[in-house]
Amino acid sequence: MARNRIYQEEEFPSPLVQSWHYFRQNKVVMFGFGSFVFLFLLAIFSPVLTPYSSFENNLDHLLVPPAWDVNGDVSFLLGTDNLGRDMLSRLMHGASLTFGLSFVVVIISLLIGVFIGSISALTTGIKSIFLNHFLDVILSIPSLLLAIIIVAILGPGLGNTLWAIVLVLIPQFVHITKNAVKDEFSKDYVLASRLDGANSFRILSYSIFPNIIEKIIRQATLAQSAAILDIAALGFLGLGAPIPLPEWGAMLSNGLDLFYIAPWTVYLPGLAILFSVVATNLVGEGMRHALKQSKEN
Amino acid sequence: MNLLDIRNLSIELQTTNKSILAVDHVSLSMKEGEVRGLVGESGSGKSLLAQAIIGVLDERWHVHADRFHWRGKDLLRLSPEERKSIISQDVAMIFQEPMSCLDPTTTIGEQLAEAVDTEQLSGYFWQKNQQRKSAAIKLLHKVGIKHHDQCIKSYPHQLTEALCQRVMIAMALAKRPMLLIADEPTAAMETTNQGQIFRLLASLNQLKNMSILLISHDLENVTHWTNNITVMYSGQFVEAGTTKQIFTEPYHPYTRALLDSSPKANIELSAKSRLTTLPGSIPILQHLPIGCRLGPRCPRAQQACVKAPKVINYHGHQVSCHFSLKDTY
Amino acid sequence: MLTFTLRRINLLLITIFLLTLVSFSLNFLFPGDPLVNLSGRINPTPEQLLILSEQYQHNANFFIQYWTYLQHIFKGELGVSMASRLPINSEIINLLPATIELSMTALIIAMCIGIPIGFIAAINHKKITDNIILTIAMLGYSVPVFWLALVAILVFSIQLNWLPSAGQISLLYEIKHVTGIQFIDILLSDSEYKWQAFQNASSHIILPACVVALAPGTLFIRLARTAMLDVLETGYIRAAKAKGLSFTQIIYRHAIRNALINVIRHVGLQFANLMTLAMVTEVIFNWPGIGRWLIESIYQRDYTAIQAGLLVLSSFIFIVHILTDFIYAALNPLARDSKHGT
Amino acid sequence: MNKGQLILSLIVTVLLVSCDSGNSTSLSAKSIIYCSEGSPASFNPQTITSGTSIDATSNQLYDRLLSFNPGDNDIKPALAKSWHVTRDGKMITFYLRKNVEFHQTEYFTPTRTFNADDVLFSFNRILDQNHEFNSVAGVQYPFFQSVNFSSLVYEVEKINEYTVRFKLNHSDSSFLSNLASDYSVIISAEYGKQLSQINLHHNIDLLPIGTGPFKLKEYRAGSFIRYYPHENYWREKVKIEQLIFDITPSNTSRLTKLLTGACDVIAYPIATEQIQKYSNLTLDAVTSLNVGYLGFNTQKPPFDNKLVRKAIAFAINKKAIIETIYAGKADMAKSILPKSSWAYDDSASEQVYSVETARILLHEAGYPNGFTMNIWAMPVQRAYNPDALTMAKLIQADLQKIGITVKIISGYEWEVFLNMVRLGEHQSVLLGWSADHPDPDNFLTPILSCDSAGKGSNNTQWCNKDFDQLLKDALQTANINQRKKYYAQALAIVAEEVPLLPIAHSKRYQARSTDVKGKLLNAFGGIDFRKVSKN
Repeated sequence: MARNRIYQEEEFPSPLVQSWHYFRQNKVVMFGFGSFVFLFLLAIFSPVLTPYSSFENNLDHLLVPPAWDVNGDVSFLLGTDNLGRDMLSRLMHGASLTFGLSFVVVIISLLIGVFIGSISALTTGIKSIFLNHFLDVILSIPSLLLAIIIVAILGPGLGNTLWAIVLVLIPQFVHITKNAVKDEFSKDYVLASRLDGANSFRILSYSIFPNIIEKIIRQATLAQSAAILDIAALGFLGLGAPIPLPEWGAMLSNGLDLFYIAPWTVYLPGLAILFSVVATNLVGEGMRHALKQSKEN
Repeated sequence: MNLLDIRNLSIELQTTNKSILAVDHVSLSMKEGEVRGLVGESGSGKSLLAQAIIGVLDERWHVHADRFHWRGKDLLRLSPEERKSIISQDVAMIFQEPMSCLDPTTTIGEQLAEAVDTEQLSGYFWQKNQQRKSAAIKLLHKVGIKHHDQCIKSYPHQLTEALCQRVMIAMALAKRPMLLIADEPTAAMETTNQGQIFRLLASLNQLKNMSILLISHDLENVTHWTNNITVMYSGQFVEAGTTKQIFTEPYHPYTRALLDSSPKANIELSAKSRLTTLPGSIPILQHLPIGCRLGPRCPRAQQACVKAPKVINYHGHQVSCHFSLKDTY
Repeated sequence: MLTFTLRRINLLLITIFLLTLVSFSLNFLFPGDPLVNLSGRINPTPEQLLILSEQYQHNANFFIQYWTYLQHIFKGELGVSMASRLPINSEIINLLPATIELSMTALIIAMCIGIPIGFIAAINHKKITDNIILTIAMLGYSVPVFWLALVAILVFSIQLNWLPSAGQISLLYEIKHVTGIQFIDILLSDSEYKWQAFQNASSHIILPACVVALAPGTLFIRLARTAMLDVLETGYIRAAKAKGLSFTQIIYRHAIRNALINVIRHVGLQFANLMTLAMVTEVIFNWPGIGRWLIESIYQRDYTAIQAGLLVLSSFIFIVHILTDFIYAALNPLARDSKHGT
Repeated sequence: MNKGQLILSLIVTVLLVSCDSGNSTSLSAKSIIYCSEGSPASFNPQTITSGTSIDATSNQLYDRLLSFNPGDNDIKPALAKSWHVTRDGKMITFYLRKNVEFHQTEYFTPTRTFNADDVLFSFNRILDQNHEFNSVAGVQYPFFQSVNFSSLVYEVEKINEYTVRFKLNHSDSSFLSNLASDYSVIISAEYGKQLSQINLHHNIDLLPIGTGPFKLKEYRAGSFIRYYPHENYWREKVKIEQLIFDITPSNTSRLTKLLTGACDVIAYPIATEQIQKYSNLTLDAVTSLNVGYLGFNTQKPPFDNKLVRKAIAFAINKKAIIETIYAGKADMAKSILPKSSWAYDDSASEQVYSVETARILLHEAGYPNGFTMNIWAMPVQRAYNPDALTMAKLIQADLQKIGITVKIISGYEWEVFLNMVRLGEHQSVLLGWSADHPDPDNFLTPILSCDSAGKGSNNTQWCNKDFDQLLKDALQTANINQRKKYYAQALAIVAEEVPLLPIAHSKRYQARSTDVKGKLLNAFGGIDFRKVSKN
């Protein structure tokens, strides 16, 4: 008997599309996402876009205040620092250092962390107990302290800072992947495909990853805001980016001595960090919200 | 006089882009000393209805009714606070999963004592604590828990499900309610425990003349313990009548189908034959059919079913169907 | 409760063991000769090195070396600082209390302000108050702490001149170092300016503690909000409503306690974060704590100090971790009895 | 509920804070807090050269036999009432002041007043290799080594209780100035004896006993020094009850502390123009004989090559540095000697800025493609270099133009930095020198002589016999014109060899609250709180 379709046709979009649908609905989150994309593009194209070199000293224009100040100069929109370098150019260049590198750092640690995490989720017994405890220990050490220790071992410098932050972030990804994979593994659909004869690797790649990818992406946004703050903090403490590089934290610490004469050298990098972290957090927050909603319905 | 008289109660769920009518014009009435069963598949809005009566739905749910009388008082004319105080004074409810309805961080004794009505206590405030405690112990005795000492000191997770349900009943009894709403009180219980709980409820009904609204998805089980039954389907009123009427001469195709699907009720069923079931499943809230919601599944459905049927009363046996089975008997 | 305690103590021991192992392996990871690093001198004499090599069994195998290292740690010998040439354990004893004072004050501020605000937000879920609180919380944990500290100094110290900008107490007051926790020391001292000193110390701790508290505080807002929302949706709250308790009664008797328990579970994890913030804040506020000392040790390449600082700080964090577990267990009957600790 | 108690106690605390009573102002009126830029390495100026340590110790804790007259920098009596120099300049007799008391502290109670034994003890410690206090805890005497004190002084002789005689191997025209400098302090022989009995010799430099206006009450490393006045001080009594050195290495923190009133006086202020805008603050400036320079480690390649050093000298735009770092307020250095020194030679040729010449020289030296080097930038502010880090950045940019990549090293604590530089860890270093007395020898000998190379203040490790000989010759004659000639020749050698590149001579600045009265800064040496008072 041919049955009429009485219910409206149900279209079930994939989880990611569904999340994106919910994600798009929140205006604030979309603003954050826009800022995130803006920063991302800035990070890639800043060398082409900067009006001035961010290293060249311009000794004729020392400590010019931002353009809106009475003494400001329109050609230096955000003013200059104590060596006459254009703040705008430096901040733009800084976007690729602080923000861009944090992105790279997160990607690297995500790949390594997810790999270790999924392997460790499949192991049991003494190995997994040891790994658990070891992760607990690493997670109990403050991330900045850990990064500082690693920088102390490797020596200061931007590259070493990045490796340190990668190493710090890996355990978090391992932790979240391991828990997520374990949770999924205990679910019935995994049992079903196991009964179908799928091996662990197949289950991981076909059944589990599509279901935990959102969790991992969310952790990645958290990790990125932490990475931005850590890169900046290490730069601020003088352990990160070497001197002429306009990393935002390092710029801020450079401006420290000028705090009372040229406050913009302190405010602007700080605001830049704040802006990028807020953008990242908004994206993460929106993603969390979208996930929650798509789960509820 | 009717204890409770509800006409055309609707419950709407307000979501971001649309509103869903989860309970659609349901009427319900209760007499004093009556045990009424409220039956329907899971998701048919029974629990919602109960929670709407007791007033514990949160603000996402909007409740309307044409009439909402409690012992002759029109509750709709009262302010929410007054309504709440009257209801909470006279109506008590026990929930599906007793374990999750007890605060896990507070001892049973404290939670019981909290439920004891202050007005029932006499004496000075320093005596009250002691009185509360003894009242709590008495309540435990009433529901058949004899080892009250241990029970009072326990936390909910240390007790069994059945004990928790007894505690819930004890708590419900603390106010000496006129009406007890039992929302699937035996949902996750062993059969032996189920019997105990039902017997306890029955004895309460007989000894204290307490009305009980027994909510269940199991029509057959309910018939043992109730005088009257109301059947719901997908948020709509289906049929109401005495247990006998419903059990022997159901007028609504849905009730018929429910009975047919139960091997015990279906005495004529020949051995090894199939149980009759309705095709399809209960619709999800987002995609409710218009008119009679049973329509798409109903074996007797016709074009008229796209309109919601009116309730027809045959000597107290109410049915809501365009093509009732009355004539087939 | 006994099994719970034993499990926690077991966990603590294993963790401390792993921490010492990490710290010990730093010996080999740090640049430079481990013995020279231990000597606390830039150019130690061969005799000194020989003595050290003897003390730390440097020529023996790995396990014996580790064992001697452990023995030294349990004797409280953490080596000599290269920068100040003082024994590190005495430096840490001097500095750690200041850090404890700052971080604990910050923790208390963060909890006392963050948790109630989170509850308020949850109670006003999806209303304007909730949105405002959420926005502030979002900004709060996005602010880089060093920048916040600078702005706080500029506003509250320089422009408004309300609060001092640096140090634990004005150096005018001569307080004897007994416990290292300034407030206790002041109360123990017999200075004629005791109460002025107390006020002074209080005014000194407010600004750094608030700066440290901001990010964890906003996290507590979010945690408390989520916990409260979860609790408000549970069956027992509905049951309590059905019982006829008023909204305030429900909040005070049932909701707060259950939500609080869920928040406290996270305090331990937040504490590590808080310590990180405290380290940076100590630098800016000239707080004589272990964080500032540790960061300065990195500038000096004072590896022995870094190693010891890592060990002490992480153990401290872990002990706080375990303590919050105990508090959680004391409040939550479920956790106490469960055979498998969380 | 304990949360309620917590909130209550917080409120109480806040209330307590807000109702600050007036009593504390009386305490602050009797105390001076000086925000210094670093920790002292030792409490005995004999053993150090860093200005930070001198500031913290020399004038506060100790007296010298002689001192400088603040007005004209003439030598005037101090612990020595008067002195007599023989005609050949080889014997100097000091007649000592009576009834000068040493500090009485928790760790030492003097039983006698200052006498000749203390002078002998103080100087024999430096001179006599076998003296029991000579190498306590591995100390050295960098200043005395740099002026070759032990080969100069043949003997210190006690004539009677209050008379001592210095016998010199040869005459030395800077000898009296050296004795008046901040390093030549008098320490207590009796204290030394006490320490040697309890076998705690190293305490002599850690728990100081002197005759100065203040005595040490408490020192917390890296944090603060608390001094109490010396009750029985032989000169005018000190007017304050406490002197506190608040050790604040961060420039911004020091200024912040001054602005918030946490400090009364701060060393080496930044944002000097800004300070002048505040009515309750004053900015002191004193002309100080100093030079800020870029020193090359002449023992390490590529700076063992004269041409490389010269190339760098040509490549650095000193004028830009003066404008940027010193806000144009310093003199560009032609040579090591500042204009105000009497040996200053105006005719000497000026170092020009020429990138082209630099490139050619670099090519000649065999580095056509440049190389990578490090610059150690001193971590503290000094008069001669208020911001070494920024200066290093400018030099970094300058040298980039001739293909040299510069790594800037900073962050070390001051004393550690000096120590590392002394050990020759650096390739080049931004440092400087403040004169301890007006004699030009005090510029040349400490920073460039062979004797101070590697152990004293000569961080270039440069040793040139001809140069040393000229300095020695200059010291042995009392004829000013003759000396000028010798120094001009010596400076010519320096200009040719370029072991260091002099950059600027600047004033020393200090900012204080207007409440603080009295002169604090001297043209030479450290800060002096003896006459300070507060309203």
